[in-house]
Amino acid sequence: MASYGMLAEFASADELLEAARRTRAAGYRRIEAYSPFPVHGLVEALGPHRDRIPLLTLIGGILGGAGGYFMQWYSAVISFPINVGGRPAHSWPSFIPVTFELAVLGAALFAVGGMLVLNGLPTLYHPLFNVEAFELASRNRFYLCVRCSDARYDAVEVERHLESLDPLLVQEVPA
Amino acid sequence: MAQVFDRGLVLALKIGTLVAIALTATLLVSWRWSIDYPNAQGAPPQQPLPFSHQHHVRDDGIDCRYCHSGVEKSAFAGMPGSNVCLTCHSQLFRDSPAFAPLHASARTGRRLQWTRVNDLPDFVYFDHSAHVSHGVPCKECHGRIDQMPLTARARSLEMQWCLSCHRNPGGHLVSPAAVFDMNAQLPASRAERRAQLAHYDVLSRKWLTDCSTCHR
Amino acid sequence: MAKSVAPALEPTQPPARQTYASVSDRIADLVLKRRSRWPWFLGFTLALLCMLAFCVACAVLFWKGPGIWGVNIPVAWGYAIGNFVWWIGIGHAGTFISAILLLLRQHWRTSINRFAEAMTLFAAGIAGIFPVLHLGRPWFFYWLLPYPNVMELWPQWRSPLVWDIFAISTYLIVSLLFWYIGLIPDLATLRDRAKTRGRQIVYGLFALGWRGEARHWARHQSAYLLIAGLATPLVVSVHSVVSLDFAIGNTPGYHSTIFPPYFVAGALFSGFAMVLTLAIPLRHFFRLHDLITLQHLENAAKVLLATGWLVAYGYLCEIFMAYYSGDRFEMYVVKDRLAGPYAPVYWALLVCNVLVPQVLWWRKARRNVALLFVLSLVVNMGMWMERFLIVVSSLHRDFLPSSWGMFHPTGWDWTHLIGSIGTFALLFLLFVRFLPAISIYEIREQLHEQRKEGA
Amino acid sequence: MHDRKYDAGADDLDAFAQERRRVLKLMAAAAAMAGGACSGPPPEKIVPYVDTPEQSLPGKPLFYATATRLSGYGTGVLVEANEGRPTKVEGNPLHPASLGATDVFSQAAVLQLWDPARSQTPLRDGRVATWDEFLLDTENGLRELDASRGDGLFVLTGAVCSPTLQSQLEALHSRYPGMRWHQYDPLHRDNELRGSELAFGRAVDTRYSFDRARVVLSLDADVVSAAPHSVRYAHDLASLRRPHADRMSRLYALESFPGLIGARADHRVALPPADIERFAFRLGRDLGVAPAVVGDSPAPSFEKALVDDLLAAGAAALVLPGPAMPPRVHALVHAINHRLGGQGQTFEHTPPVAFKPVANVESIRTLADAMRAGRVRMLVILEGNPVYDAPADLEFAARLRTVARSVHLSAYADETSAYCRWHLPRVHEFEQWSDVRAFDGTASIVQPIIAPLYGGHSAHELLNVLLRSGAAAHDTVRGVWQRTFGNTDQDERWRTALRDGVIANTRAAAVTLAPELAESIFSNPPPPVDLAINFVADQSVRDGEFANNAWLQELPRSMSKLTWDNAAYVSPSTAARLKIASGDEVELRRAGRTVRAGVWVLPNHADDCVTVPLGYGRTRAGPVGDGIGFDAYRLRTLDAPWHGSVELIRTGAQRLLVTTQHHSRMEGRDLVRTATLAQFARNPQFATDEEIEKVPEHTLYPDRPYDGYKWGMAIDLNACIGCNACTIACQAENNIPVVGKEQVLRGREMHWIRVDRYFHDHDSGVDFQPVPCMHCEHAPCEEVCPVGATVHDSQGLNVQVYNRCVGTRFCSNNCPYKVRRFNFLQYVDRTQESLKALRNPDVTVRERGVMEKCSYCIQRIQRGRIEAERLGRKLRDGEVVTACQAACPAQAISFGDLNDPGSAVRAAKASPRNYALLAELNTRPRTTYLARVINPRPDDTEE
Repeated sequence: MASYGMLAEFASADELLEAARRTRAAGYRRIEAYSPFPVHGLVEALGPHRDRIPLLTLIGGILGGAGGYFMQWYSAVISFPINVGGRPAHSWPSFIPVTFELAVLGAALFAVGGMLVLNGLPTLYHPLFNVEAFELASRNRFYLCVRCSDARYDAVEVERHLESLDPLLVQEVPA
Repeated sequence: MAQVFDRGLVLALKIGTLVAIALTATLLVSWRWSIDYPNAQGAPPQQPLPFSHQHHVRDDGIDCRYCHSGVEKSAFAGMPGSNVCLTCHSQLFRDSPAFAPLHASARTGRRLQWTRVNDLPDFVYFDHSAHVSHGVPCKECHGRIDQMPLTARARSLEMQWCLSCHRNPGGHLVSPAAVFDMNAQLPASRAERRAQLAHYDVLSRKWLTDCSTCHR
Repeated sequence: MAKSVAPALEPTQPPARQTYASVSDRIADLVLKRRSRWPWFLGFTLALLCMLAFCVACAVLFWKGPGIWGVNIPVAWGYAIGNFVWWIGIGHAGTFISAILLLLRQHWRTSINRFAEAMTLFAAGIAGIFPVLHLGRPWFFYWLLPYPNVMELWPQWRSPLVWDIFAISTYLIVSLLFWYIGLIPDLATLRDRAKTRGRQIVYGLFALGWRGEARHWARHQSAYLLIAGLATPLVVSVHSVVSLDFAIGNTPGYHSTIFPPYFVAGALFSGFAMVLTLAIPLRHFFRLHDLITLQHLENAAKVLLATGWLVAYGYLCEIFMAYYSGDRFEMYVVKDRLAGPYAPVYWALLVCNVLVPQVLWWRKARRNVALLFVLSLVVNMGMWMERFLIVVSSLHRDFLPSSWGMFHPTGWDWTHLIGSIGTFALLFLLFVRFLPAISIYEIREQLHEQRKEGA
Repeated sequence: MHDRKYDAGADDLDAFAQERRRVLKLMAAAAAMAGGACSGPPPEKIVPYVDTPEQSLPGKPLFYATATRLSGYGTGVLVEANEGRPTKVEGNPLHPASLGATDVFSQAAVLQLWDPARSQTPLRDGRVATWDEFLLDTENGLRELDASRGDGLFVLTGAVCSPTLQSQLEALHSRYPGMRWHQYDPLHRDNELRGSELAFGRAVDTRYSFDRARVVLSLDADVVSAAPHSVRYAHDLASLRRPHADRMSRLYALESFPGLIGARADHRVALPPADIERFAFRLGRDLGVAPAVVGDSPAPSFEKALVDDLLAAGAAALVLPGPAMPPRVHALVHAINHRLGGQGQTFEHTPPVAFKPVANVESIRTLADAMRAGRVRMLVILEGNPVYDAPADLEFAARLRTVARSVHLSAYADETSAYCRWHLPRVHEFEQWSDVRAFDGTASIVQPIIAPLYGGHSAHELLNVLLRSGAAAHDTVRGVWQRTFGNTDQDERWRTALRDGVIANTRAAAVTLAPELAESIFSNPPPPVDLAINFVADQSVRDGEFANNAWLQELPRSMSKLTWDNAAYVSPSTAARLKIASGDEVELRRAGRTVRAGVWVLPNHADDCVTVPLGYGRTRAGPVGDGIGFDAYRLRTLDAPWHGSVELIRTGAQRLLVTTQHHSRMEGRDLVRTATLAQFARNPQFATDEEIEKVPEHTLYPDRPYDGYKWGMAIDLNACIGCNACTIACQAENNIPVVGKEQVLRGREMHWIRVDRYFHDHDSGVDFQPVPCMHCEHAPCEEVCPVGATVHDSQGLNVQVYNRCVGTRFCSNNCPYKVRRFNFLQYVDRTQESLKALRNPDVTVRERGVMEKCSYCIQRIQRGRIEAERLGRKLRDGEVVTACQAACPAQAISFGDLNDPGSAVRAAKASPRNYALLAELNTRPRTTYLARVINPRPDDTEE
């Protein structure tokens, strides 16, 4: 297909939010919104969104903790049990700190890793960057993009709809 | 603004990353390899004269203890003095050029300088007598020395190798008579292993993995 | 503690005349447009020299051994461990500000969390060097890590030093992640505003192609929040573990249950002191008075005052517990601190950490920038003396009087201390030169909310 | 790469080449470094013998019986040789002066042997020469002497206790009747000799049997320290110090300088020398062997108690006169001892063991006069270093320079060598054939363990040269004993002598005598002295002959714990009076001579008295011994060999004196626990009764079982005399490096077993406490090591795995006993070949950055264990002996298997006196202590 989608530029977060709601109301499903800072409620406006990061974090934490404790238990009890100061091989109280730290580490790595993967980052090349104005998306402008992969996508229709949201400009994004 | 990264650049970056990773990996491996033991496993080092265990042990059937006389009594198995070699070689192969260093040493009293094949770090205290008296056959550490025209290191001599036996010695012990026998059969069954352990009274082998057993 | 800073919201927000564009440009241009002036170059040169001295000292150390220091038997730990604890302590305020204050919705943190986090990273990084330097055979430091090896040996998990390794590396990694994902949107801003190709590529690479898509933001925010949640117990655990290096030991003066909380409080105390030490010149030289306002400094000062009292409580507890326990060794340690050969250090640290901060009861003092700066230095010094005292004075006279001794620092001890400070300064100077010292997107967000409240 | 570099070097015309050359250089360097960093261990060589020697078994040490010398007298030792290298000295159980133990000097002998600074070539007028040149030159000398029948031939020796040397001297004398033989040893026994002449009209030696003495008084006689008989006497003394209601002896001591015997005494008074002499007079009066003397007692209560005890003990009482006491005191003491009736029981007289003993000071003076008069044609110095240690007013150096033909045989090219025409390197005891008699006359053959390392010759060989006999030393010695052995089974007896290290029935026979004192000797009692000077042998370097021995230099002196130095010792009150403090430099003046010394204020020292140890301030001792301390000999004149008066002036300067123990009080901590015999009888549990509730009964973790061997140690604080033999024996056994004065100053000495010394707060008592690793079952050090470099083995040993240690030093912090030692720098000398040969092959040599500590001599445990397993049996008690235990003269240390019901250590730990140090920490130490019991007169402790 020829293009990535139709992009509309707004001056404020509220306008973007409003535009998003109306676009979705207009029946478009594949909508993307871009803002220089997290805008409250924007995601919901774009459609149902499930946040998987917390679950991933929990999994990471459990893996890290369990793995950590197992490592200590295995090395101190199974692999090479040594009499250290008369303490038993399995001195569990001493194993707690490392277990905790590894749990935290696992959770943190999963949280960040999950965030990047789910966001598909890094994506150094992206069609949107071909749009001259889009550099303001990281400054003070707000963008709404209807993807042409949307079932109801029709360049003319979409453009008219977007114009109706009185944006600063509307422009087609080449693929 | 224009694309900072066009598709080509992105591709280049990806490839570059992979290459970098591969490079570091190879570097690490080669470094690890370079700090390994001087005499590689299986490669006979340069010796003053081409002594063949194969010939002396297999062909002539000379007992290990004839030359390595300390092996049952001392930590150090002992290396034969030139006079020991000369008990035979004052007659045999007198004029073979290979024996020149031997006769020279006997004449001048200058000692032969053999390169140690099984070289342990100085902080490891291996005791031959302890192992021999507990039924560890020569071949368990020195391999089939009777099949080596030139002597080479048969085992890694790394700590994990020592531990593998010290942790469960049963499978590595033979009857006292068979210690110096290159064809000695190692105990196969569980029962045999226990029998050997019992015979050498190493049923409690806690101390076998004590640090102090090898390090002082 | 949150209470003590909560009421001070209003004046810490950026003035209304600011716009998304203006804040973005101002902060970004500090990095992109603004040419460095002589103070920066001066500071950079000095820091560089110190860093070089540090490297030389390390080279000599590796070549000759820890004997170049004043350490001995019984005082087998000296400056190296003192510096380690001190730096780790400093490395706490950053995460505290970013994480805990974030969870507590302390919005004033936004203008100081970024460089506070950077400070944390650098401090923790430098702290991490010292335990390695301090080894007799530093080239074997990796034996403290669990990895399969031909010796079939593992770390000895009962040793607090092993806990340290894990605590500190975890802390470093988590702080780095936290700092970095906070940076991503701002890196994108820099990428988009950079004029030269080189900068576009460098910033672009680290921005990972961030576009500010709504769902990305959502995940970004929840990850950010979660890590903040994780970092909170972590930051507490790290200095607790560090304190266990001592508390686990049976040495009188080490062996004390108060140590974990006492160390954490001390960490925040010194951390906030360092925040002030950095914030004040920062806002002065970069003219950020409207972003880092007096109110920010005052809040930090209040935290300083509060944590100062916690530390003071720790001091008191030590003395009381010694007498309460009736343990003659513990009691002797206290006596030795009060009147022994290291008593001057003890009294000096009491003045620095307990007496002097009391001026912060007065609002005028809290809002007097010059005074705050001096005070922060004094506290930093005091905290270093505390670490020194804990390490050395407990060791130098323990159970058997026959083996009592003294510690006398050598030139190399000092070089390592000053050198590490220089290295820290160097990293920080580079940071403010090449990265946004204030979180741009959070300021934008704040403006936005402010507008809504305005409306 | 290097070649390429040099190719490039060929064309250094244009800048390019220069540049290229530089780059290549860098590359070459980089490559070299990379190589250095990456190459593994170098290939090791095995070098077999050409002719495998008899009974040598590489990997197994051999022990040879021989003897070491001290002031000419012998002590039997067994020398451990590994592959022919002497590495360790043990006492010879069959030898009466050793009984299996040794003193510090025997232990240090191996370092002396391997000392690279030993003289390695003859010197003629200080220039390198050869032995043959010497023979030639001497031959000329001898021809002249033949003409004069020996007039002008002078020989200087120390005390001659070698039958072979004796016979050679006799032979020389019969060949050259004009030959004059002089003896000088700076630590001479002139007073003893003169004393016996005063009492008996003849020279006799007196032997003591402390194991039979119930009451002993020492008049400044530190018989257990640094003398040829010390080891034996320490052993005998200890045997009667075990706490037994009726069999424990009581010890009285009068001393100026706090010595070892004073530290063990039940009653001790510190007096300046003159007062001790005066006290002796009063004692003589009290016991009715001397006329009444005016003046009151310097120590009344002490005197009363003492006299009562002596009289009560009668024949079981013994009075010891110190070597520094004037002859008349020795005579008086003979009278007292005979009056008490102990002859044959507590003491006996024998003809002198030494050959023709003479008064040394007189002897060296006449030699000096002869030199001044130019009567000396040839002077042969077989022993000693007179230029350094002869009485200062003899100006010996100046005299010696005038001698045409002087020969000095010595191990080091020392001060005297510098003034002699010929210096000849002397072989070490372990390199020569000789023989020597012990203090009680027992003779031993000295056999070489190793061929001379640096060439060199023995006194016997030198005398053979003068005798123009071609005989080798071995034949000479053998020949001498041939006569004694007679022709029957001659070889057998010789072999037995070599194997046993003693020659049967050569002990000097006792003679019964009765003293007769002339009244006159008691006239003019010693005049009071404002400030007395007291010359003593240094505990480590003695008269200076061990000055270049680093082990001994670094060995802390028992009382002051000073190392690497001597000092002018004064008592605290005297220091206050003179306004001086430790570390101040003072100028000592007497008889127009001055010496600058550092002051050390020492509790328990006598007031109004300065003690100056001899043996320091050497200028040609060698790299180790040169230029440290001050030379007290400069103040030692003919008229004052031991005591005199001295002036002391502060210079205002400071001297750096380093000690290994900075704090001398116990601070009320019950580290050394002491009771009187009476208290002990009342409460045998005194050592532990209040500690019991301190030991936590309950622990979170279950105790670990130790079946099999369970090693433990018990140290009897009642027996320990603080002589340091254990410390240095351990140093020799375990390859412990010396660190030098500067490092000791920083608190980095490496001794694995240290002897803590505590002065009492209220009385003048002293406690010694040897502290090795406690091998705690709940070892605090192990719990904190991050790499498991210090862990327990199944025998319950706390092992230190050097090759695993990364050097966090956490273990040392957590060790309540501070017995761990750290290699802060590269202390072990990796370059000096001869020192490598010295090291024990069974003990890892530690590199820098590694923690180390006492291992209970694990190498000995493992050797014994492997041996026992080879024989298919368990180790028996006493088969494993630690180095410290073996060396201890007082047998204070017992070591063994705690699971062996019959083991000595278990018996020791069963004693009610047994207690653990810092037990309240629940470390469960395997090393425990037996509390001290002293035996003062009941009436003065019970009030």
